[in-house]
Amino acid sequence: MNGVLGIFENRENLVRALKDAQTKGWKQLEIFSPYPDEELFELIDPGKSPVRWMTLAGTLTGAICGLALTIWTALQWPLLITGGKPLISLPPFLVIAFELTILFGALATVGGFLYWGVVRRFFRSLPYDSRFSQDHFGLWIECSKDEIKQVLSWVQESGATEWKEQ
Amino acid sequence: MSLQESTQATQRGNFQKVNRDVLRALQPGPLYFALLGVCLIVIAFGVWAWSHQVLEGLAVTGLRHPVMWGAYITTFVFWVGIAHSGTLISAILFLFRARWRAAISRAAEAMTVFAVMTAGLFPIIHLGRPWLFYWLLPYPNERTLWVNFRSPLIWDVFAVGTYFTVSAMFFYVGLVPDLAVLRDNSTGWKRRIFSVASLGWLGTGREWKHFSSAYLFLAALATPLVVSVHSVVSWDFAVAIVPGWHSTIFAPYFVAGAIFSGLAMVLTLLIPARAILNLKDYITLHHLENVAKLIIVSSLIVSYAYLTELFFAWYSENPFAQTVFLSRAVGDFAPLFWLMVLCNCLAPLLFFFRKLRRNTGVLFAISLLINVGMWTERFVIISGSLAREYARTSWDIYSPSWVEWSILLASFAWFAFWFLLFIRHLPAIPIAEVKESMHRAAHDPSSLHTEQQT
Amino acid sequence: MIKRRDFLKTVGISGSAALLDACTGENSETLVPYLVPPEDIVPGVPAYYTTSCRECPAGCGMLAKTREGRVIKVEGNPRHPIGRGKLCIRGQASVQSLYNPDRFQGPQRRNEQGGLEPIEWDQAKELLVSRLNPLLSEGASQKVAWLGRLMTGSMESLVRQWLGALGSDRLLFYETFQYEALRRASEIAFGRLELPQYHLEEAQFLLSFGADFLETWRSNVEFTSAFQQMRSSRPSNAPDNFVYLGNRLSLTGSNADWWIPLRPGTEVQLALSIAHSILDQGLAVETAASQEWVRPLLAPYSPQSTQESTGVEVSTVRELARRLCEKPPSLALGGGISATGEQAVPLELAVLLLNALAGNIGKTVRFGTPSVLDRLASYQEILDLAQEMNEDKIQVLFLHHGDPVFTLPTSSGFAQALDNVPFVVSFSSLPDETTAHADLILPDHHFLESWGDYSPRSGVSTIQQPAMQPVFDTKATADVLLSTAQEMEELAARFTDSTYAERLRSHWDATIRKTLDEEIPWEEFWPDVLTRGGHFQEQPLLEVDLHNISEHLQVTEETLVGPEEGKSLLLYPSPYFFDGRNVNNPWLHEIPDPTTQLVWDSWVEVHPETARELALAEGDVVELTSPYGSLTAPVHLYDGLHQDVIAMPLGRAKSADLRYASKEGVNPMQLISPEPAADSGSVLWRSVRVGITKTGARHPLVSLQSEGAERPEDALVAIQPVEAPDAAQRIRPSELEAPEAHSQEHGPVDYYPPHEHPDHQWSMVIDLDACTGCNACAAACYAENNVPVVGRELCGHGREMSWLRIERHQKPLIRETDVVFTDRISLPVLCQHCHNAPCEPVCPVFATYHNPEGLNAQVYARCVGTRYCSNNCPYKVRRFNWHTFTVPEPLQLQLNPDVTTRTAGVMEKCTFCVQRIQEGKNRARCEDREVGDGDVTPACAQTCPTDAIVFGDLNDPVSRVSQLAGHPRNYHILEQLNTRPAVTYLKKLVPEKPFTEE
Amino acid sequence: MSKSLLLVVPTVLILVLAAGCLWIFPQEEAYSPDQPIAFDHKVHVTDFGIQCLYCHSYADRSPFAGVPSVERCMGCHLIVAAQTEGVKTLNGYWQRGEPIPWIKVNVLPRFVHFNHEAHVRAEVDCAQCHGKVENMSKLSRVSSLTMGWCLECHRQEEASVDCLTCHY
Repeated sequence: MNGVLGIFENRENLVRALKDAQTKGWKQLEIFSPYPDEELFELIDPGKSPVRWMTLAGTLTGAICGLALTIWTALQWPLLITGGKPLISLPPFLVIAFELTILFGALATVGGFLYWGVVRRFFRSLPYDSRFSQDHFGLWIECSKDEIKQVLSWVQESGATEWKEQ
Repeated sequence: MSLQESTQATQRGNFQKVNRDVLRALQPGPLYFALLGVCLIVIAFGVWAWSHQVLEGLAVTGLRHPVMWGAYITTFVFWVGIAHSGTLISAILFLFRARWRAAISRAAEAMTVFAVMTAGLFPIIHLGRPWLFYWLLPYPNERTLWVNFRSPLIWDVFAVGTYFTVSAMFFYVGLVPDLAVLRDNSTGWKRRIFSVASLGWLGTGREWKHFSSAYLFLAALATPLVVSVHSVVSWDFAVAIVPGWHSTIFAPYFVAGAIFSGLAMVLTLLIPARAILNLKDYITLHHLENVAKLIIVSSLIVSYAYLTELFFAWYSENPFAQTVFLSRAVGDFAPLFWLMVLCNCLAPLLFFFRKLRRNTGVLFAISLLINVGMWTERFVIISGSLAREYARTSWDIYSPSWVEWSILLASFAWFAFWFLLFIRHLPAIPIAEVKESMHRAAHDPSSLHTEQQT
Repeated sequence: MIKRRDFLKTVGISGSAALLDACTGENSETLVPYLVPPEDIVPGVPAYYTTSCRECPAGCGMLAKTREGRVIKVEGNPRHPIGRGKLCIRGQASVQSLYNPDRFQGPQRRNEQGGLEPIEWDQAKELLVSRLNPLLSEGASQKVAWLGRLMTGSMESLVRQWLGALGSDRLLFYETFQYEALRRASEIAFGRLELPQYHLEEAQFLLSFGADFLETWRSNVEFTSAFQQMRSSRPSNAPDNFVYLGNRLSLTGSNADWWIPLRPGTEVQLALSIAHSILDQGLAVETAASQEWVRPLLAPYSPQSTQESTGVEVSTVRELARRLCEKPPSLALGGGISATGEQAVPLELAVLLLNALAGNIGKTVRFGTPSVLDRLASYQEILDLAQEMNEDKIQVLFLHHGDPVFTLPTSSGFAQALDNVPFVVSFSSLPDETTAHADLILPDHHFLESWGDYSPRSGVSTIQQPAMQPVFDTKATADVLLSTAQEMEELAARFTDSTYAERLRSHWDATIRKTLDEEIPWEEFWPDVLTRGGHFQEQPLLEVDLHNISEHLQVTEETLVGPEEGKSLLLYPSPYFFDGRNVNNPWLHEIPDPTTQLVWDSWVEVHPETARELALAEGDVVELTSPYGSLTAPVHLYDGLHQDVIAMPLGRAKSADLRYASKEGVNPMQLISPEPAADSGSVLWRSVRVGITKTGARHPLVSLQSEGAERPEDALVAIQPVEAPDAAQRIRPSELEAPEAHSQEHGPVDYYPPHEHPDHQWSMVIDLDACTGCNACAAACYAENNVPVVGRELCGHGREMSWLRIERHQKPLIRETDVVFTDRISLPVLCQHCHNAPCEPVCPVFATYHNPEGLNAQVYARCVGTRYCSNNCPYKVRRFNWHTFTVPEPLQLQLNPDVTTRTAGVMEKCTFCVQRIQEGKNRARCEDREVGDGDVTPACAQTCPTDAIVFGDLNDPVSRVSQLAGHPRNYHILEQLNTRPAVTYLKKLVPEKPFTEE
Repeated sequence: MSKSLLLVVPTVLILVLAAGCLWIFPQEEAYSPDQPIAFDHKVHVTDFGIQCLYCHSYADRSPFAGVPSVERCMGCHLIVAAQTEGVKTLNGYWQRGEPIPWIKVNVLPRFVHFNHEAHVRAEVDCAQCHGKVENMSKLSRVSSLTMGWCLECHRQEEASVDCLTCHY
C-alpha cells in the first residue's frame, strides 16, 4: 500500500491541505489527530458511525434474552411457588430484562467500536508518527506507485512540516 | 495572522505540557509506596478475619436474631453508592455537555470501577455458606434448579454485575487514546503492553469517529443503568415487609444518597491526589467547587427524604413504622441517627458559603463527614429497622464485632489499593479530552464562558 | 439379642453419621450389619415400647420410640390412665437423663484419698458381700437401712425380702415434696390416712391455696388434662372459674383468672372466713352445716374480723363463698409447698371443711384410691433414721436414687449422719451431693434401660420395659441385689430367680393375673400387659363422713425465725427441674422458665417494690442470710409476688460437677429450718425470714423474651396501640357473638388467586384458652427435630435455636384491689407456614418455597445463608445456624435419624414435623388407604397435655382442624399483614366483669 | 503481534469456558471399592439364583434395604464352600463375633431421605438403580445417584418432585 504522509504542526494547515487534496480528487485520504474533533472528521468521512446500529441490536437482544431466561427457568420447575405469587411474575422479571438490555447493549456497542474502529484498521497498514498522540496532525494520501512523485511535491507545498512516503 | 500564529503556538505548548504533566504524575514517590504497603497489610488482616469467620461460622460477627443483616450489607450499599457519582460525572454530565467534568472524569470512572469491585465482595462475605455463592448465578446444572428471579438478591446479582461490566468497558474505551500516548512515550516491554492495551491506536479520523459514537452510546446506556442499580439495591429493602424498609420512596431516596456519598468520595480522593500528583492546573478549585455545588443539591434531596420517611410514619399511624422511627429518633439508635443528620443534612449546608466551598481543607473535612454519615445512614436503616420488627418479644440490639470492623476497614484498603495502582500506571486525567476542551476554549470563547458557569 | 459391643458399634455409626456435615457428598462409610439380627428391630423402622416415666412420682405411662435399638424419643402412652398419651416437659426431656454425658459410666469405689475410682462389677459385688457377710454372721438386726425413691410391686417385694434376709425392715421411701399435712388432715377429718383423689374435670369452680397442680403438685400431667376439661366445659358468659390464692403467682397461678396475693401465714384464716361466709349466706350443704361443732368453730372468723390480717375485702370473701357453692360441685385445693409451714395441717383441714360445706366430698374429692405418695416416709422418720445413723446403729445404708443431702434442710445434719455410717452404698446414676458421701456406687440403669413395675395409685400397675441396651456399664439394682444374694451362702437359697425379669413376671402372675375375676391364660395376659403398658382397673368409691375437727384446728400466728426486717422466704419446686433430679438435662435449661422467661441460671425473685427499697436491679447478686445459713444468688424482679415475700426456685443449680447445672444460688435448702412440723412431721418449707444484702457483684440473667416496655422509645410507643403478636389475643364473652370475630371471612382480598392444594392442606389450630404455657411442646420439638442447644452465652447473644417458643404476655399486675386479674396469655409461636409467606420470594435459590401441601418448605441442602428470609419473617420464627452445633457423647445417640442435622450457615425452622407427614403418608400408601385425621401428629401437638395444639388436613372436611377453622374465637397473629398463615389461634376467653359485682 | 492477539484471546476464552462446563458436569466413573470379603454377587444371584430380598430382607418393609447379618451368611456357609478363601474370612468374623465392615457402594448424602420400601412397592426394579448386579463379580456403582438422575425417573414416572419428598 503506497502513499504519502504529511505531518502538520497545527490544525489550520491540515484543514487547508485536506480541502485542497479533496479538490485534487484523491479519494483514499486519512487524517491523524491527537484529540477528537468533529468538524475535522466531517471533512474526511461524512455520515454517522454504524456503531449505533450495534447498540440497537444489542439492547433488543438483551431485552428478549432477559424475558426468555426468567420465564423459561421458571417453567423448568412449576412447583416452586413463592410467597403466593404466580409462577411467571412479570414485574420482577422485567428488572432482569432491563439489566440484560443494558448489558447486551453496552457489549454490542463496544463490539461495534472494536470492529469498525480497530479490526477494520488492522487490514490497512497506515504509517504513524508518535507525535500524533501529542500535538501534531497528519494527512495520509494513498496513491499508486507512479503518482507518488506528484503527490509528494504537492504535500511539500501544502504546509506540512515533514513528509514520509512509502 | 500573527495573533493566530501565537495562539497556535501556545496551544501546541499546552498540548505538550499536558502530556508532560500527566506522564510526570506517573512517577511515584516514597509516600506512594508507603501507602501501598499499608493497604496490603490491612487487606491481609481483613482476609484473615474473614477466613476466621468462614471456619467458625457467623457467630463471630455481632449478628443475632433478629438482626440478620448488619455491617456487611451496610458496607455493600455504601460502596455501590460510592460508585454512582463516578458514572454521574463521566456519563450523565457528559450527556449534559458539562465540559468542566473532563478533567475529573477519568478519576471518577476509575473510582466507579473499584468501588463496584469492592461492593461486589460483600454479599459473598456475608453469606452463611460463602463457598456456595455461585448458586446465585443462573447456570445450567443437572438438578435443573435455577435461581429465584423474584428475589431482590438476584436482581442485585444482575444489576451489580451489569454495572461492573459496563463501567469497566466505559472506563477502558475512554482510556484507549491515552494508552496510545503512554505507548508513544514508553519503551521496551512497557511499550509492548501499552500498544496491545491501546489496540494499536493511531488517532485516525475514522477511529476517532467510531470512538466518539461508542463513547456517547455507552454514556447513554450507563445513565439509566446507574439509576436502576441503586433502585435495585434499595428494593432489597423496599420490597421486604420490614417496617422502616417497606417504603415507596426508597428508590429515588437511595439514588440521591448514592450520588451524594459518591460526590463526597470524589472530593476525598481528588483533593489529596491533585496535591500529590500536582495536577492542580487540571483539577482546579473550579472543579472542586462544582462538585461541592452538586453535593449541596443531593444533600438537600436526602434530607427531604429523611423528613418524608418520618412524616409517613407519623401520618400513616402505622404503629410498627412509628416504633421504628421513634427508636431511631429517641431510642437506642438516636446517637447514630443524629450523627447521620449532622453529617448528611447540616454539614453540607456550609457549602452555601463560597469561601468555604473554595477552601480545600473544608471541602476535604466535610467530604469525610459525609462518608461517615452515609455509612451510618445505611446502618441505621438496615440494622435499626431489623432490631425493631413486628415481634417485639424478639427485639434485640446489634453492634458489629471486631471481625466486621476489620473487614470494613480492609474494604477501604482494598479500594485504596486499586486506586493507587491506577494513578501510578494510568493517566489520571483524560489527555485527549483535556486537549479537546483546550481546543474548544481556543476556538470559541463561548464554551470557555459556559465552563465558568456550569 | 445383639451383643452390647456390636449394638454400640451400630448405633455409634448411625449416631455419628447423623452429625456428619450435611454438605459431604462422596464419603466412604461402612455398613455394619448385625451379627445376629434382633427379631424386633427392623433398621429404619421405629419400634415402640410401653414403659413408665420415673422422672417424678406421678408415674405417667410412657411410650419409648426406638430406632436401630436406641431410644430417640419418648411420648405418653395413650392407653395409660395417667397421662393418657401426654407427657410434661420433664418426661419429654428424660431421654437426656438416659444419654446424659455425666452419668456414672460404671461402678465406683471411694478410695483412701477420698476420691471415687472406677472398679469392675465383680470387685464391686465382692466389696458389698464382704461388708454384708459379717452382719449376717453376727445375726444383727436393723443394722441395714434402705432410703430411696418410691417402689411398688415386684421391686418393693424384692427389696423388702432382701432387707429382711439381712435382718432389717428399715425401708424408707423418700421424696423431696411430701403431702404429709394433707394425709394427716384427711385422717382427722375423714378417718382416712390417705391423699384424697381430686377430680378437677367435674368441678364448676376451682379455688387453689397455693397448690401448683399444673407444675409439680402430685400428678401434674393428669391434673393439667383434667383442668383443661374443666375449663373447656365452663360457660362462655362466665369464663372465670379458677381463683388462685397464694403469695407467689406460679405458672398454675397465672393460669387462674383471678389471683388473690395473700399475706403469708393468713391462708387458714381466709379459708375459715370463706367457710364462715358460706354458712352466713346459708349456702352450705345440710349434712356438713348441721354438725353442731361447725358454727362455734367458725364463729371467730367472720370476714370482717379476718380482713385486717388477710387483707382480703369482705365482699371478696363473700363472692368466693358464693362461687364455691352456687354451682356444685366445686373444688378447693390446699397447700402447695408455698403454703407449707406450721399451719399446714390446719390449712388442709380448713380446705377440706370448705369442700365438705360446698358438698364436694365424694364428687370432686374422693377417697378409697390410695396413692403411692401415701407411703412416703415423713421428714420426721428420716430424721429418726439420721439419729440412728449418728448413734452408729446403722452399719450399711443403701441409697436408691433421690438426693437427700441436697433436698433435705442442710442444717438437719443428714450429711454428717451419712458420714457416720461405716458403709454407704448408692445406686444413683448421676453424681450429686449425696453420692459425694457414698463409699460404693453401683449405678442403676436408667428406667428406659431396665425392667420394672410401678403403681402410682391403687388400680394402676404400670409395667416398665427396657427399651434399649444400657448405654453405659451400669446394672439394674434389682439384678445387683439378686446376684449378690446368690453370692452369699446364707441368702442364695432364698433368691432363686436368675434374673429380675423372671421375678417380675412371676410376681405379676401371682399378684395380678391370679387375682383377676375371670381366668386369663398367661400367654394372653402378658403380651396384653406389655402392649397396654400395664394393668388398670377402676377403684370403688369410698363413702366417708366428716369428723369433728375443731380441736385440731388451732389457728396460731405463724412464727418465722430470722431478722425482723427480712422477707419471708418462699422456696418453690422448679417447674422444669422438680427438686433438681434432672438439673443436668440441657433442654430444660435452654427452654425459658414459664413464669420468668429466664434460661440457664438460678435466681431469687424479688418484688419490684422491695427492690426499690433495697436499691436492687435485675442481675444484682445478693446474699441471703437466715439463722441457718446463707447463699448468694442473682436477683430477678418479679411482680407476681406478695410484697412480704421473696421466692427462690429449688433445683436449677447444684454444686455437684455437672456440666449443665448452674453454679449460682445453690442450695436454698441451707436457709430453711431443720425443725419438722409438730403436727405432721413434714419439712417446714415456709419457716424463715431472710435478710437481703447487696454484694455489689453482678450476674446478668438471660431472658429470651425482650420486655419491650423497658426501653425508652417503647414508653412513647406505649401511647400508641402497638400491635405486637399479643394483639387481640383476648376475647370477651360479649364479643363472641360479634361477626368480625371470624378472621377468615373479613381478610383482605388478594391480588393473586389462592394456592391450590390438591392432596392435602396441612394446618394447625392453637387454642390460647387451653395453653397453660407448660412448654412440654417445646421440649418435644427439641427431641423430635434435633434442635441444637447453644448454651447460656449464645442465648445471651440471641442465638437460641428453638423452633417453637411460648411467649408470655402479661401486663404488669395492677394491685388496686385485693383481687388481681392475672391476664396472662401463653402464646406458642412457631413457623406460621403462611400461604403468602414473606420469607419465600426473597430467597434467591428457592431454599424456601410453598409446597403443594401448604407447607412452608425449608431445604437445608439448598440454603446458602443470605438470612433474608429471617429478616422478612414478621413472626421471627426462623433460626440460623451460627455454628455447627454438636453435642457431647453419648447425647448424639438421641438424634432423630429421620431429620437432617443442620450445619453452620444454614437457616432452619419449624417444618410441621414433615418427617412425620412423610411417614404418615407412606404408611397410608403402603396400607392402600387415604391419610386420615390423626395419622399425622407433630411432636408438639402429640404431647400437649391440654390438646391446645390441633393439627390436620383442611382438605379433609371431618378433620378436627376443619371443624375448628370457623370457630368464633379464631384469629391470625399479625393478621393485617395478610400473610395467610396455616396456623390459626383461638383467642383466650377472659372475664368481662370485675371479680366482685358490688 | 497485535493481529495475532485477535486470534489468541478468543481461543483462550473458549478453552476456559469448556473447562468450566466440565467442572459443572463432572464425569461419573464407576465407584467400586475393595470389600473386606471379596463377595461375588454373580455367583450368588446368577449361579445359585438367590433373590435380592433373601439377603437384603428389609428392602420391602423399611427405608433401608439392609445388609445380611453374619448369621444369615453362616446359615449357608457353615456347609457350602466352607473352604474357600472368602468364607474362611467370613468364618473368622463369625468366630470373633464381629460384624463385617462392608464398604458402602451406593452412598447418598446425609440430607437425602431415600425410602427403599416406597420404591419396591412402586415396583421399581432393583436393577434400575443398582444395575445388573447379577453380572457383577465385584460390586460397583452404576448410577450417579445425583439429584438430576433421581429427577429424571421421578419426572418420567410422574412421581413427586416436591423438594420435601427427599429433603427434610
